[in-house]
Amino acid sequence: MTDADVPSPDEPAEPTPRNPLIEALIASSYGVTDDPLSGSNPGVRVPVENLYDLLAHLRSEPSLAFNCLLSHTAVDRPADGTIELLYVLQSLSTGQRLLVTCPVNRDNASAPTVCGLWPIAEWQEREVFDLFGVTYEKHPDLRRVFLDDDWRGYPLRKDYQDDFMLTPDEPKQ
Amino acid sequence: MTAPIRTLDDRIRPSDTPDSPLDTQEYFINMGPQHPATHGVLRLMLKLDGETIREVIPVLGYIHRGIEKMGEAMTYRQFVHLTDRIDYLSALVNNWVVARGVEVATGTETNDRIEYIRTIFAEIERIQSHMLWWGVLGMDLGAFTPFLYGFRDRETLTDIFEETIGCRLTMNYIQPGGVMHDLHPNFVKRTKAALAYSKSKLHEYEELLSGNVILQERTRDVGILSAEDAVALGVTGPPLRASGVAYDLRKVEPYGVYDRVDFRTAVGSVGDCWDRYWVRVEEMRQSIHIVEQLIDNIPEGKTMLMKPAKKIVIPEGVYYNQMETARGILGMVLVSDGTSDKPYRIHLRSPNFNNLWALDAMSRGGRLGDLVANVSSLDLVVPDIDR
Amino acid sequence: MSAAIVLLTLAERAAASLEVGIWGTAAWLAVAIVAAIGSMSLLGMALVLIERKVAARFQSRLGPMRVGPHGLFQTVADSIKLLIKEDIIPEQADRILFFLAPTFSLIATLLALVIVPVSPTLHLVDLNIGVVFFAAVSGFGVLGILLGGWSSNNKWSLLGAMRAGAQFISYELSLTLCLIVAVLFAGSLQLSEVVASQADGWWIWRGHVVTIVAFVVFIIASTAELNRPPFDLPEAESELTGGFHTEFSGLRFAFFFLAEFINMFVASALAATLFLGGWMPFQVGGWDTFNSVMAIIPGPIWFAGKVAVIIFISMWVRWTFPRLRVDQLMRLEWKFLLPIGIANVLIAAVIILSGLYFFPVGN
Amino acid sequence: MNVFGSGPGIERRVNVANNDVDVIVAPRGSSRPPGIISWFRSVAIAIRSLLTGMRVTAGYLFGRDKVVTQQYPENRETLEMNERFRGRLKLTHDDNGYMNCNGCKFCEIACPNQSIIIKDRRNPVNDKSELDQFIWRLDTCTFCNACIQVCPHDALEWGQDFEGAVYDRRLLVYTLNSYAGPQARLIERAIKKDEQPEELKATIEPRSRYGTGVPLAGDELPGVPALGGEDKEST
Repeated sequence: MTDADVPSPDEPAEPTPRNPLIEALIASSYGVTDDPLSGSNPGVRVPVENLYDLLAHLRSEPSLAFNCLLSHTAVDRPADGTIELLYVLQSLSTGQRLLVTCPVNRDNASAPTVCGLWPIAEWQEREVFDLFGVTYEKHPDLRRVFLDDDWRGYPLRKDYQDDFMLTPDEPKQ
Repeated sequence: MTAPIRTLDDRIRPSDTPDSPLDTQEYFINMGPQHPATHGVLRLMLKLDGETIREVIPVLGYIHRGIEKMGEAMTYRQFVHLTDRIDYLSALVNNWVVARGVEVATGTETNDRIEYIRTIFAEIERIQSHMLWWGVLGMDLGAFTPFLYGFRDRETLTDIFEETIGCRLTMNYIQPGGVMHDLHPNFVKRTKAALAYSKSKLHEYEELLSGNVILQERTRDVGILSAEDAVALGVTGPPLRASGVAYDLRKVEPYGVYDRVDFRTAVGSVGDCWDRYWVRVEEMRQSIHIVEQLIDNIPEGKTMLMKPAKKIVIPEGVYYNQMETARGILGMVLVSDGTSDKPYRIHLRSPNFNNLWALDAMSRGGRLGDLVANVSSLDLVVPDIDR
Repeated sequence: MSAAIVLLTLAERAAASLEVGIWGTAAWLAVAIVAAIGSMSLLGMALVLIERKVAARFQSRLGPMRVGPHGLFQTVADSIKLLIKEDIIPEQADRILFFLAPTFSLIATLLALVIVPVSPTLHLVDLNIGVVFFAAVSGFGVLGILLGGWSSNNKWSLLGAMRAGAQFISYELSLTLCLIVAVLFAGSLQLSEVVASQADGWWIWRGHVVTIVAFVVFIIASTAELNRPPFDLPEAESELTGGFHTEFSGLRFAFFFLAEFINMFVASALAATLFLGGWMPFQVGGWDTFNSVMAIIPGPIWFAGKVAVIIFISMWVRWTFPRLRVDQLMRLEWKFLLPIGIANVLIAAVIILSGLYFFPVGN
Repeated sequence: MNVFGSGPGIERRVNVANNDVDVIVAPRGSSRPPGIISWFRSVAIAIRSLLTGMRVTAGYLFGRDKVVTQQYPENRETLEMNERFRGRLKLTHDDNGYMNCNGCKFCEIACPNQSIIIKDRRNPVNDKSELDQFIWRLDTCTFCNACIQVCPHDALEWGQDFEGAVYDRRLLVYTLNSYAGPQARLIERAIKKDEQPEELKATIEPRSRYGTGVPLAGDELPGVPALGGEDKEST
């Protein structure tokens, strides 16, 4: 349900949205902003409160039909104190692609699971949990996927330290 | 609020009401990490009821090398050689994904010669990957001879790589801004000979395995994956096309010079092992057809447009690009902070990791032998799953 | 092989007569046992080498090439390796059964081997119920595999053993029905008489389609009995990592291995004896000149040639086909081979009663 | 039972993601019509498919010259690697036997695995930086060709030697250069311009293959004596 004809009052003036899809999303009620950093792909940023609703909308709206969650990953940004969750959505019927970025608090990283929308998210979210420590609410099977169950820490966080990590300048023993 | 963090022990519990008319007991059995049919170190926890499969729980991490973390400490050019080692049977396409990601992000235009060379090599690699898969499928189904035939015929194609690149498997050939070496003077001749050889062997494959009644019995209506399930489970590549979704990036989002060649996308209609088998065999034929169209028309030009020793700094942003490997869509998320010549974060959307989880949906209710056929028909490369 | 059988025969005669005294008999028996073991291992090793070489050629390889000229002594080296390997018994295994299982397997093979008629003189034991004996003893071999799978305390092994049980019991039926066809034609259960009855021509072409069908079904069923591809479900290395012998190593594994290959020889020898005339030369009733030319070639060579052809076909099939699934295997037996076998026995009976086969003699 | 056969696929045109795509659909065969004749036919097709497969394998058994196996250690003399084959890393030398490397460390920077460790020194004669030790770690090298690609002096190349297996992993870390001293180009220029060529040549010092002070390069390990300085094997 894109409410393109009902402009939100608190909508900041976007400098030339690149894509009618993004325009429509920004105009909708999910608090979506355009992601200027998403390269050649259309990308949006969404607060975590509206994440599930937005993704559900993207999945179910027939004109969008993002029926394939190609990839779900995260980017650790310690400077901002956030971990950005990144959803790469692809529609196999329209061929459109959309990058959805959602920053979550780094210290208490948690997001709603989207397993119900795309079953593959179950394992992609497990990977993000394993490597970034983002916990997913109502996830059916939240456990580590690559590392051992008793592994400490989340290796892809920028501040991760381990006994056997190498520094690039020092040849390993 | 947050879901409880679980362990593998929580996961392996017999179901309360076994779905069987007889008074049977379910049991768990470890298939792998050292098992002949799992091609490496894939571990599957199987919940079995007799020979019938109730659930397949993949357990990963036996070859997790943290390539994404290692990539954060390497320059873009250095990172390319690590991608050889994820899906080693599609090493060149993996290289290409990184190369194109960097080229798109820095706005570098490549010339036709580079794109021709890349496309030809990618297709030759697809053929050799499928040949190896064909042999391995034969071995998994109990026929050892196809295994050796597949490996034997693949040699003629890896010889092409060795002549031009110097390596046979992990090649580090396609680089940001071009390719590492120009073509060897014998390349065209050797490739044509190898393609003619492969064609004759494909006919033999048909006779030896495709038409065989036992193979047909083992693959038809086994491991059916419907189109809806395949899309929802993020399955890509030949398994997705075998389910009837003709989604091939080479057609839908052409890269390289795929938009200049004529080829057909092989698709299935049911999504069983037979369709997956046939789609791959047909892809070998189509790939030969693609290379045949390109091999005589390679234009002249430089093969490396960026100075190898020069730093590559990418403007800040999140870049995503994807390509069709022999196993599915390989995507790369490249995050740059705009200052360093190293990626801030690099994520590889590996086709095998996403295809693997369809195994449970395919195999439930089947026999142990069907599971082996399913694993084989997905053509999993375990280092690509674990990265 | 044949020399060893002669020795064994002599030892048996000596033991029976006891004329050389108790120590002499014991010495003879020791020689006979060594000869038996030696001949069995030699036969097994030769078959393994042949299998590897033939398989290699099917797969455009060379096969073993390192030990001896063209790898002639490869299996000898392998046997020595297996003999001196550590004998691993899993901690949780049932030790007694684990020890018995490979022994049972080998004993069953040994028992079946003694009734094989190589030539009129080289016939170790000519039981008057030879065919029944074979059927009984080949059933005994399953016990070794079942025990092996059970005693290993390994789920893969158990799965393999259960598959073996189901498979062998099923295919035993077809095998026995084919034996019955041969017995009906020959009119005797004694193997020497079965061979003698084919003096005017082998049953495979004297008995119309019936014996051909029986022969083919016999080959299929015996391949399943021998647990060779495409019916190698009990071991199925790509499914069960080795099946019933997953946990066996060293000498115990060698026993299973040896038993499997000698069984192949025994089954081929039986097929040659029952349907291809055993050591009988190729004879056509009434064509005396032709028959006398054929008779110049000695019996053991005829026998060896026939066995070699059957073993070759078995290898050819093994290195070409994929494996069946377990339910398909059962379907093949109960829905195809068994009905065909029963119908075949009935038709055979009708043919024999009406004397419709070629060159009926003495009936 | 189906009527089998893996014939050619069915060609069709479908619309995927707003593109018209030519597809070729996998053949499914047709299910067997009821009746005993079709049953026999399907059995005949099945048997024929098995015999076709057996013909293929028999073709290899009886066909001549189908063996592709090479007898490797025996064919060492005739074995030729491709010219671009990536064997062991080598330093190139000019016609007089002087190396082309000047220790500029481009390769060390380009190496993704820190497999190259370069120690340089300052030449007292011409006061230029030059190579002291070029230490290559074969054990961590991935043969990615990056060092050769970036080398500005073409001082590195791949050897054709692929038999790198050793029993002691310390043997895998060694010094590539046999001497420490100025680059070939500098010696040549010194000779041409007559700028103390003999003094320059006199600064050349031999470098042993092992025992270089780099961890693992032939050093003493607990309970294991150090390797000697001489070559343990040919390059």
